[in-house]
Amino acid sequence: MPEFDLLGFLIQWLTIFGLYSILAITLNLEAGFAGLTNFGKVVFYGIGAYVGATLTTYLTLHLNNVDPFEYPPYSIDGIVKLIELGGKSPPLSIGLLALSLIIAFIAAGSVGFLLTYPILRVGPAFVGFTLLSFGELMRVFLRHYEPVGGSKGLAAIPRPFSWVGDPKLSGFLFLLLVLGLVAFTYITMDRLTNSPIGRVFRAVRDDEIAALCLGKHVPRIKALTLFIGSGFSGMAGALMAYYFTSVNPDMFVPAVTFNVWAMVILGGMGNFTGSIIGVALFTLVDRLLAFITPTLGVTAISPDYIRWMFVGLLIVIVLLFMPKGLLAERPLKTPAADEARKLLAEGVGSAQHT
Amino acid sequence: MPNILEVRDLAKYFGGVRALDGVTISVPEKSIVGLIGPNGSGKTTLFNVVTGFYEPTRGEVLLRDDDGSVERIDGLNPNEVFLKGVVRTFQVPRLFTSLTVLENVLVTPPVQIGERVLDAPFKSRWEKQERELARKAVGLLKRFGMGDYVYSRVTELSVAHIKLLETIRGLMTSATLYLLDEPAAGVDYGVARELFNYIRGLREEGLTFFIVEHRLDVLMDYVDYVYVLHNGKLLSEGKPSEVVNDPKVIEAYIGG
Amino acid sequence: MVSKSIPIQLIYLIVGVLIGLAAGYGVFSITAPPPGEAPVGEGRTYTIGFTLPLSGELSSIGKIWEKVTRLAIEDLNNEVKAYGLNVTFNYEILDDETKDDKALQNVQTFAQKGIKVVVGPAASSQVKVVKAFADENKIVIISPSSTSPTLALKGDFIFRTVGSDAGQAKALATLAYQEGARKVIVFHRNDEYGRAFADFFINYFKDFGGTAASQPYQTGLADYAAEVSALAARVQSEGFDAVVLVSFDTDGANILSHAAESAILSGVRWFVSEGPHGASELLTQSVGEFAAKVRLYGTRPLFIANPLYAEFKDKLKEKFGLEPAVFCENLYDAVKLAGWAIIRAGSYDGDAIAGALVEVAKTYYGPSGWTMFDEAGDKAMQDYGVWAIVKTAEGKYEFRDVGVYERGSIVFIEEAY
Amino acid sequence: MRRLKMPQVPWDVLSSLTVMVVQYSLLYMIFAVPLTLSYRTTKVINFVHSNFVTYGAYAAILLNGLYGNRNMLLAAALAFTVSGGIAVLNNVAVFRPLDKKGAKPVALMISSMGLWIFYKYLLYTIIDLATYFSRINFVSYPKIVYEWIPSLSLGSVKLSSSFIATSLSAAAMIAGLYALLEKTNLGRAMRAVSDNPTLSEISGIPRHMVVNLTWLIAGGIAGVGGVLWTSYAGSITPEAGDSMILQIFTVGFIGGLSSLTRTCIGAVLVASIENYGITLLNQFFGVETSYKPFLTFITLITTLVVSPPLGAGGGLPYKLFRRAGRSA
Repeated sequence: MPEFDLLGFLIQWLTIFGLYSILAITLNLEAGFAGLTNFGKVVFYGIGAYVGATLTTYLTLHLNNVDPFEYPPYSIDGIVKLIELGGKSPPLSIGLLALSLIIAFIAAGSVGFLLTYPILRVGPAFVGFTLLSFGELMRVFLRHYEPVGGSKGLAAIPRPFSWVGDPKLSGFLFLLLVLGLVAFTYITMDRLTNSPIGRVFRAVRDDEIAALCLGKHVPRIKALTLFIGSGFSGMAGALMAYYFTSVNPDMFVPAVTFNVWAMVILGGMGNFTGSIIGVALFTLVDRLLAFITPTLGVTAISPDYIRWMFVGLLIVIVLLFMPKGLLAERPLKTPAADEARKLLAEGVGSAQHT
Repeated sequence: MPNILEVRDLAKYFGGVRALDGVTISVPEKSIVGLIGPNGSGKTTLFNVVTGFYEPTRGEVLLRDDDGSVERIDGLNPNEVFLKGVVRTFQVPRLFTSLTVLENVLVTPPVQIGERVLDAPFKSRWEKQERELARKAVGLLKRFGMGDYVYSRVTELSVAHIKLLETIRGLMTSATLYLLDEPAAGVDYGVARELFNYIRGLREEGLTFFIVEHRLDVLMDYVDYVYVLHNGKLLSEGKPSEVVNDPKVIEAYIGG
Repeated sequence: MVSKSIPIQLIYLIVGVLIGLAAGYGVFSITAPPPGEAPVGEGRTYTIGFTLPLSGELSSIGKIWEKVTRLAIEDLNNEVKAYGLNVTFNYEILDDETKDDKALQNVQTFAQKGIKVVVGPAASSQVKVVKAFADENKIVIISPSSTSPTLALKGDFIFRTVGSDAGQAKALATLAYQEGARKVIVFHRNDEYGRAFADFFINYFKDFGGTAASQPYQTGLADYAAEVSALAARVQSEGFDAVVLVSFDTDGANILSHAAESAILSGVRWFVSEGPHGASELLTQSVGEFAAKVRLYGTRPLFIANPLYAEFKDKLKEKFGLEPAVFCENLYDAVKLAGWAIIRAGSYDGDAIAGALVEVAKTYYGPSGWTMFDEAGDKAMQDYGVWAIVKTAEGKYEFRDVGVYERGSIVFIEEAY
Repeated sequence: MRRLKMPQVPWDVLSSLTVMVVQYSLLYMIFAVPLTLSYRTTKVINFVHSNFVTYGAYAAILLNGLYGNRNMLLAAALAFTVSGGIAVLNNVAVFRPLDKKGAKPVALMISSMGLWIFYKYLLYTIIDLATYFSRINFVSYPKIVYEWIPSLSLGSVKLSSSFIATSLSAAAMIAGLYALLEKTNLGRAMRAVSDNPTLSEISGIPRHMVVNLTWLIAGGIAGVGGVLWTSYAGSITPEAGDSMILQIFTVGFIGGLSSLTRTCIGAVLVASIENYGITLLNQFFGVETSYKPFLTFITLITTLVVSPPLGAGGGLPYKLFRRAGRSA
């Protein structure tokens, strides 16, 4: 008698949790710390996914001496070839993974960097709308762009660990990779924000005009933030392509962005741990709902609509009654406070200025 | 005494509105110069043009460097003007509300290793500099009597301290010219005098101040020279005592 | 130096995750329904998983499918009882929102519960996302409606109880050519379904000796008036004698409604794919009159004059008051096949069930006709019927199947217009 | 001499296309003018605006589907009440409390996004229930044919009854708003609040009442727009408002979210670019009509880059490309 597959559940949940965590942490860097209301998060996720998918499929074919232009990976012949060839050689799989991650970072980051230009001209409240509409523009473009499959998208993307054989083990290895990337993202962002540049991020968020008048190159800081945030989102996107083994334009709808926003707002703007908790709660509830809803037997209304209504209300309620979220923003941690405390305790102050 | 700042025939039109129309002003080094005028006379627009918010429609803004060379700064961006050594404050104070007083001051210094993105994640690279800056900042805060507020949020400060803090932020750099937009607005008389005493003290140390102020009772006791703007044009200029008695000024203030 | 706080935060995180897990597992173990296979008394109970588009783009069809599912499971259980087998089938329906990631999540959920047979998902893009997981974990996926040619792959766990678009495109091309169209414009959805269908259609139509051009339109718009207007401009300036519409239900209904107001488009013939069939919005007076004027015919996967289909249609009407929408009969047969394959397999194991499914399908005949699979696991013999919108005696409009595609030509069994 | 064969846009296509462009212009006007109106008074970037349209449309649809109503005035009255009511409710329950707590405009926008999601799925749930009980498919509903409204034929040009209704409504809206804003005390108060909220409060204008009234009017007009939509669109889905949100905002942005006149010009511009643009591109350059959203997005992004909405929370005073020759 088959039992509940707890291990499978954990692997699957934590993988999704990991992918969303990267998005939430970077969104928190952009929106929570630097004040960029990025409603186009899905753009960078999508770019990463397409970069990962395109590189892996084309190169898998090419390096196995199949001409990817004769058997394009979006055609049935290409897919048959990909299933035949993909995921057989460990060094090739790992190499493609590494390459995809790097290129996805650069590609998504660069687009983020360039998108700073239109949003400089509009006030903070309009940044969201500009990026949102760019996301839709990207989707229309992808549907028409044949080399990445157009409306078909790309399928049968070889997974990086499928050479292991056992699906559980390869899933576990992939999970470790995802969680490793989450840890890397978390530590990088945590260190970035608890440093002088983190102080500048917060200053720009609080008052970008004052920051500009204090000599901070605000456009560069915004571009940098979007570059970093988008780059990491791109890496999450590349991993997502491997996880789903298929990408198509309609995966990258604004709903993804809104989900991430709800997670970040619930967890607390300006607190990365909060974001992770927000993601964990959301993804876990989603998973549990999948187990619970069939037993309710409700067919007149869709539980999914109720879930989204709840998400919408949650955003409003958190903003109204708990604007800081579950975990409030923590004060900046740099050695300055510590040094100041020492000085004040000693009662010595050197009044030097040049 | 050479001029640190010269504004020559400066004009700024917004559509048909002539916010500034041919203004010429010079601010000598190590002086306190006042700029007064009724509401809407173009004082803040002048500051905004000098600090790079707006490009002037006509005219030029010249700034003298440390080494004595003169440079045009109109058309530069605000952050670039700041890096040339011009600090401004705002009529409505603009502090970073989520940061502590100490951190507000620490944002200012321009060349921080920890603000470079590749160095920021590695604390060891910037910790030494950060500690040095912190010592300097605490020193400054103590000197202006704000030693007790080092860890306070700026939202907890009094209006006077907020005004003071905006000025102190500038002192973390080697800036030499301060443009203060109504430093004494909303501050009671005693505190306002205290603030201007500090300004006078800083002037002795070699700084230059160019101040927009409505509270003439305080201002006139401290400035060396006053310009009066009216409808975007210079109405009068001179020593405080001369200006106060200028009939044109009196008429503009009462009639305007 | 690493900031000391990071490990502490990570520990918090890990502890939090573990607590969450424990809570989740607790909740689950209380609410968990019986797993895929459980002995009940002396008999056995099997659960078949369903991932259906109850919300999202295909929701209007998905809602009807849900009813069909319930009907099919009931019939299956009665049939099994009649054979004297002590087996009961349960079903679990999950909504996949017509979204790819949700479909995968649903299949994973079923897998974690030990369910090895899943019916659905609806769209080809969803099937693609599910495929790798299904193959690796040996979950049998039976999609009643995925028609993309890029999923015709051998030796996988994906089965489709509907013929590929290629077959229908040929039937539609035959219909159009036989009805006298020589120069047609294919107005189609700009998605995988629309593009593939249009390509097939154009190839077949050219083989017959006609000429065809294509005009894709963007999906997900609020209204298609501008697209229809551009179509009219092309029809007028290039002199097409027929329009072939390849669409889903909502967009198809919208387009036909606007076309009904255009003098140009009312002057050419219209041929339609299976998508709009069954859409209640088409049964309005203006579209009905338009259909009669342009002698609108559509094709759809159907084995016409099939008593089982008639019976199925009546049962659905009687039980739920519904007309079958597109692919309902394919879904019904998918459920039946899944049930019999589980019984035949002998062991509850993906490989065995997949093998048994192929065997069962060879001898099964249902509302959708013969269900035999080809080597790629797709329906080998799909029959196509011709539908039309006809006026009833009461002055209302209804869909009626008026012809059949047989041995390379269309045979009309009824005069529609 | 052989004549080069150029595809041409035939005259009757052009005339019906023009009728369509005019209709879309008027519809976009009715959708976008209230957006501008509400933004300039309240400074909230209101995503719920697309819900106003959809709820208006579904008020008419449910009235038609469940009770067989074919009277457009009744539908419009209900739609005005529903959408206007939602707008006022939003303000009272969410925007004003947030504003009182000193939330930034960005927080208001995010909360409107949350409300948008909420209302969208609330409508889906309502429709699900209505479908469940009435067995009528409300998820995709055919165009409603209203009674009493005539259609006209001017030669070969046919003006549908929907076109007549839309023109009359647009004219009524413009006249009504003009009279309201220019001739009444309330209108002057609305303009005063939008010019300077703090000052107007000091000078004794009941700001909250004015803001609530603005929301009522803005939501209500958008809701009536939804009713007009049900008489025009080939079929209506609960995504109707959302699929037009980018067009509506583009129109609003062209108007700088401040000028009603410019918003109307924006409506004409967007409707023309979309419809003439894609037909011409399709006819003469063979561009597939599925590229149509591209045109809208490019219009939007061009507007944001070239002429960002003024007073829109202040862009950065930063000049990426400066005049050359700055050193003295």
